[in-house]
Amino acid sequence: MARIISMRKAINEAIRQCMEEDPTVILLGEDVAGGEGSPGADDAWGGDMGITKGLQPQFGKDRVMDTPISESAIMGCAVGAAASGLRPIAELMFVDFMGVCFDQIMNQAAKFRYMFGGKAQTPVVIRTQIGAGYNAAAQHSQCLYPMFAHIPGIKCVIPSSAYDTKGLLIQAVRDNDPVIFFEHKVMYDEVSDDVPKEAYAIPFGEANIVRDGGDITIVAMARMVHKAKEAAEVLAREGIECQIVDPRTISPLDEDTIIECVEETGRLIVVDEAYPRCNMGTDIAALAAREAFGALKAPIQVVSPPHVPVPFAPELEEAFIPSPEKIADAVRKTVSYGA
Amino acid sequence: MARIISMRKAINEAIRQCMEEDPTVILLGEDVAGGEGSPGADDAWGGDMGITKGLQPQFGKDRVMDTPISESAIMGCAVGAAASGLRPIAELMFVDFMGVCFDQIMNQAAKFRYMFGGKAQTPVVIRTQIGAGYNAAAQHSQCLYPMFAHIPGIKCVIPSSAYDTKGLLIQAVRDNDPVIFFEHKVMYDEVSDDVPKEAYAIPFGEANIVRDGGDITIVAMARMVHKAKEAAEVLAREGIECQIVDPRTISPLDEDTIIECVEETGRLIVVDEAYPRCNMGTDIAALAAREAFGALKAPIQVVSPPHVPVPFAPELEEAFIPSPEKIADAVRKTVSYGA
Amino acid sequence: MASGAGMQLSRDKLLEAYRTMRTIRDFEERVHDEFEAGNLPGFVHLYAGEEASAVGVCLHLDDQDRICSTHRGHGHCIAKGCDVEGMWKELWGSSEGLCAGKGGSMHIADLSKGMMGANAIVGGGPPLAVGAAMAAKTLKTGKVAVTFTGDGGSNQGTTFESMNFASVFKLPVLFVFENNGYAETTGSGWSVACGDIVNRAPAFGMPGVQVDGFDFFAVHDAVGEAVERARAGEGPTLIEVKFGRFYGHHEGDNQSYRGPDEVEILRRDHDCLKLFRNRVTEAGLLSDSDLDAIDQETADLMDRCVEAAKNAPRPTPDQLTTDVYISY
Amino acid sequence: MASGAGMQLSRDKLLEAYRTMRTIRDFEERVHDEFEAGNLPGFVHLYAGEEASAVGVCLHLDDQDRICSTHRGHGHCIAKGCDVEGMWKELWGSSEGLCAGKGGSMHIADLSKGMMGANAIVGGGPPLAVGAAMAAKTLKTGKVAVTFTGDGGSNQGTTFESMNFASVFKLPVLFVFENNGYAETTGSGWSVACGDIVNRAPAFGMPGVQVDGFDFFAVHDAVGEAVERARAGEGPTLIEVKFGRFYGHHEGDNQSYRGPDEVEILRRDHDCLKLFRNRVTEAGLLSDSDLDAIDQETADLMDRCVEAAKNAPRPTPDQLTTDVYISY
Ligand SMILES: Cc1ncc(C[n+]2csc(CCOP(=O)(O)OP(=O)(O)O)c2C)c(N)n1
Ligand SMILES: Cc1ncc(C[n+]2csc(CCOP(=O)(O)OP(=O)(O)O)c2C)c(N)n1
Ligand SMILES: [Mg+2]
Ligand SMILES: [Mg+2]
Repeated sequence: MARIISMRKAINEAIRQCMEEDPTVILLGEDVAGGEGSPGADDAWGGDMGITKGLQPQFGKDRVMDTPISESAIMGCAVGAAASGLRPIAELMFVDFMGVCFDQIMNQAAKFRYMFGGKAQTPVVIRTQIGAGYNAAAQHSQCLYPMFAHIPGIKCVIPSSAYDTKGLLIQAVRDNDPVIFFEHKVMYDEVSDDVPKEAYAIPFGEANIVRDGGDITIVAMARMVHKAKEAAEVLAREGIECQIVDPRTISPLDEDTIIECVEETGRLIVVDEAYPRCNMGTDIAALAAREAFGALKAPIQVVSPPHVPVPFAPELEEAFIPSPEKIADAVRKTVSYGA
Repeated sequence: MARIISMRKAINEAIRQCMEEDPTVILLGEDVAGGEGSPGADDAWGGDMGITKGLQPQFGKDRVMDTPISESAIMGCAVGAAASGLRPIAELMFVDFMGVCFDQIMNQAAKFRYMFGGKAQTPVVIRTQIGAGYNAAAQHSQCLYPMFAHIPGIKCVIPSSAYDTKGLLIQAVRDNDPVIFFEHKVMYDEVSDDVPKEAYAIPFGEANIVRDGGDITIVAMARMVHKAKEAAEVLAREGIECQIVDPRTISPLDEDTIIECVEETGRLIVVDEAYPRCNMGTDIAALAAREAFGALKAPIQVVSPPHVPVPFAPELEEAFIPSPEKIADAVRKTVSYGA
Repeated sequence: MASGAGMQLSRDKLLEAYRTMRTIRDFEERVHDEFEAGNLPGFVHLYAGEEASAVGVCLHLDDQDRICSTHRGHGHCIAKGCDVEGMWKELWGSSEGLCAGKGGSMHIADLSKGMMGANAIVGGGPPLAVGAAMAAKTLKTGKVAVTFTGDGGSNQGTTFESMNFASVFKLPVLFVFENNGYAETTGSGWSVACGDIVNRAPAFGMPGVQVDGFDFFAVHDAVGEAVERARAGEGPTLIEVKFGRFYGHHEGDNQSYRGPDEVEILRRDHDCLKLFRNRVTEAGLLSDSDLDAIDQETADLMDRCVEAAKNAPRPTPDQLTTDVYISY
Repeated sequence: MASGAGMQLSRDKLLEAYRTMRTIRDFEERVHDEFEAGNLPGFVHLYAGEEASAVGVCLHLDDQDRICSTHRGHGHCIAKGCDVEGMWKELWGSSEGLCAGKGGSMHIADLSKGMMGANAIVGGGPPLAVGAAMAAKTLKTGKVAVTFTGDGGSNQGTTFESMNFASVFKLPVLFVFENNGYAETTGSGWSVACGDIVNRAPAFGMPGVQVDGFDFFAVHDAVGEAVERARAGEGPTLIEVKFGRFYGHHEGDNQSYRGPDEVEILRRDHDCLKLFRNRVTEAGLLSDSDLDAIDQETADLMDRCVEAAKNAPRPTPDQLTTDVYISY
């Protein structure tokens, strides 16, 4: 029987089950419970979006910790603890804040194993919110995951369904490498689907073919998977069948599946909510232009926002985010190329 | 008559001339003069690589300032001062240190103008060292410029000759937007060429065709331009003529020139010393796969290091850096495609 | 505690102080209403209750002095002289907003007024204020910079660095810590390991002073001295302003982490507007009718502004890509 | 100044302390020579002159206690028990090096010895040590973490944050600031706005102590107390160790920023090895011949190690891509 839960619930459940199964898992971040050092209730918020609510009452303050606003210390604490026997889940409230703590991720966690000749193991998970859609403007709406994918030594997960979210987050916690887990803030409540109750892990580096279709391959991530699906519905009515591929993890990236798909359909567009330069769109387009060139029947389009910060006004933000209409236009252009 | 000077000298001269022509230009960074608060000589180092030597004696301590090791404060000081009437040149000693100060670049400098509705002007220049080649290992050898190119609102300059260095740096200082100026540490002394004595500016967004050739277009940046040239010499003897394009600025990127070149030759490889995922190689490959698809006769190869941190041992570092041999191989493969 | 210099302000200055504090309060109360009514997009953080800080500071500053603000920036904006109608339009996302609708509540700014921006990055402002102070010092303008930071933001590395940096260069900058007891839900007595933020001043070689933030005069006096020192080239000062906020962290906050009756007591006994009124009327400096007139004035102003904002033009899609660069 | 507890160390411990300090000194002097001879790749920063700090600290620690080091990490490595031959091979870039030749001088580490790595990011270590201490606290191991930071690194935001964070959670961690007077060329009296780093302890709600870093016993005693407090769950301590380095910032440094005869005077009057020898022989705890024997031993060790490193296998190109991930 279907058990439909939201991405919000899937995350909470995944963390809860990981903490139940492994006493070395701890959770830390600003207001992840809420109320530390305050006169009123504990677990007041359960994270700024309420995602981790209920975990502190269950696991106690030694395992679920509010922190000062000191992202470098939070990240470093998690990374250093991971290299010392724990499996911390640290929250970077919004990915936009990486600018005050990226060193601990990029130069420490990511490089320990290599720099130390294979001797270190750093099983840390960093959960962070991405994406536009809440009129939160330039410093709370970015995606930025391409910058993380750029760095060798970390893994990057970017789920699009509640099912994937749970399985990938459990895998992230069990994984022995540092993992950055990107959660699109708008999807917490926007996305719900069928999720098993018991714990399960989805392996990294395995793309999911979300929709079948023989005319064109659309690679999309996170919220863009849903925008692509909307576009595909419209296009299907026009007789264009889109195949939609969700890589689920962008580092590692399931190159084989993407290449196979493009070889089947001969056409590719990539939809990426991140800024357009050096993003996953270009990364995947370059992959196809290298490995599936012979099969390509049309130019590869990347549908991304323009090269601008995220604006505040709702009208502008909407124009910023790739829409089903823009995706459909790109598909039509690609499918009709040369015709 | 030729006036051959090194990139090292070109930078020093550009800064000197900018400071002479504009009293609002200041220079700050760790040890940029050297000796502040120490008992011995001032201007002891002139920067950790000696690049800014002689500037403090000429312009005084009010305009050339050593700082504490506080990169966020250094960057913020420069950015805030730029928004308040100065034209600071701040040094981020190695780009690898961006992890402790990126917020001031990415979320402040880059976004002021947009967030503030066009009202801010932030003419700051951040000079920083990139690149491998000195056995400085994982935390002092990275390129990372793709992460900066990803961010809207900043400009990214990455010169390959002393001539370009001087002209682009002067442009950077005169420019009214925030500019990040990437200097490859190995090139300071490795590269010398003919540089006019007087001040001149090279506009941003204008690629340079470094070598003519009809068989294939190689887009390369910074030190890779020289590696590509070496490869081209070898290939010329085999009868393969390479055209080499140096974008000089990667944000803005001279897309038109790149597209035109690819349309001429029908073949493209991109050489990028940065990590392979979401780098300039993929950015430019994606551009061509979108805009010059019809002209392409072969898959687009990107020659980059593997997805690994920069190793210490000389043998490994050499294997990390794209070499003329690897470039030549990629060219041969591309030129013989389908044949 | 007893305020000296502030009480000697001219009648005009006293009126201005009250008018500005009242404007902020009315602005925030109205934002609360409009947000609740679903009229305002985005995240908003209200400054109500903290007005004596912004105004006690900014009354010492002119348009060339600069401030850096936080996510809780409306009060600082108004105190620094930003156009209130422009602010309303900005919150509404209009293209006529102070930032053309691109910034919103968390990025509101007006450089021509010396307001260098709200900042949605906690700890984002202090390094920038250091820069503004560096410009003032280099250009010998005699101007100062002030950065407002919360108790939570006091624990951010960028903030610490900035204090040391400013002190090393003896920059004309004030580090004003608005300690309202909470960073979101987290108590400042817990997150600031040394208890009071003022205890950090010696670590950065600068004088520190703690003031009652409900008392406009206390803030005004302490800041006056610090500004004087800064203008005289004697370097930075740390000022901790202690008080509480009347609303939640942001609109929508359940506030369950707060003590029972906490807000009621604040509003009853620690309202800077009431305290100001009592002080100046008791001292015979201003009359109740002077102040009542201002109350009416600011109430009317809000009505006008909200009306204007509701009818203000919306941004058009082409504006999405403008004003990223000056040239590109 | 007078040292109590340290002087009561067992004969074995005293011999160990001297042997370790001497090993570090010989290591560094030899690195200096080999670098000058062009045998060593990369950047190297020598610890000579500072041995009493690493050893005075690490003598309190076992393999499960953890340290985080800096770019100037050789001394910390040796004091924490890393294999000296493995270190030499690492500096030489051999695949038999402690880090398989991938790390080099600035990234040398051995987690099995509790040495969490040199760190080429100034301020990179403190957050990590906080993490190690968090692990010790959570797992209730009774172990401690120590982070070594320079005077320059004391101004890094990450360092400040870590101190506050550790204090808030009462973590078993020591913040040892090795104040050698310079950050590269920049004087610490200038860059640390409060003069002495120890003055920062109150800002982070922890005790602070300043010690003479040329005096092994002074360091050892102060650290002993701090380690005890940490193990007892009483939280972090800041320790400022004041001394000077015998060499330049890195090899190749012209050192023109230093005072005349500064290094000569250091070597003559402030050599921790000489001071240690005088103290223990005068107190009749060890004899000159005990110590001479160690001198010979460490000299021989260096010869053997350098010979081994010179002949050690080189990495092969396939190793470029190994050990990035455990699985990918
Ligand atoms: C770098 C960063 N970390 C975290 C946040 C999320 N955040 C926004 S406001 C806030 C609390 C700030 O508390 P405080 O500094 O005391 O200011 P107050 O809200 O009380 O005025 C937090 C954690 C942020 N915006 N930026
Ligand atoms: C984040 C960062 N900034 C700057 C540097 C360059 N750098 C390396 S060592 C050093 C000086 C460090 O001084 P100090 O902390 O006093 O340590 P010491 O060298 O004296 O042992 C600097 C500036 C760096 N490696 N990392
Ligand atoms: Mg607060
Ligand atoms: Mg030092």
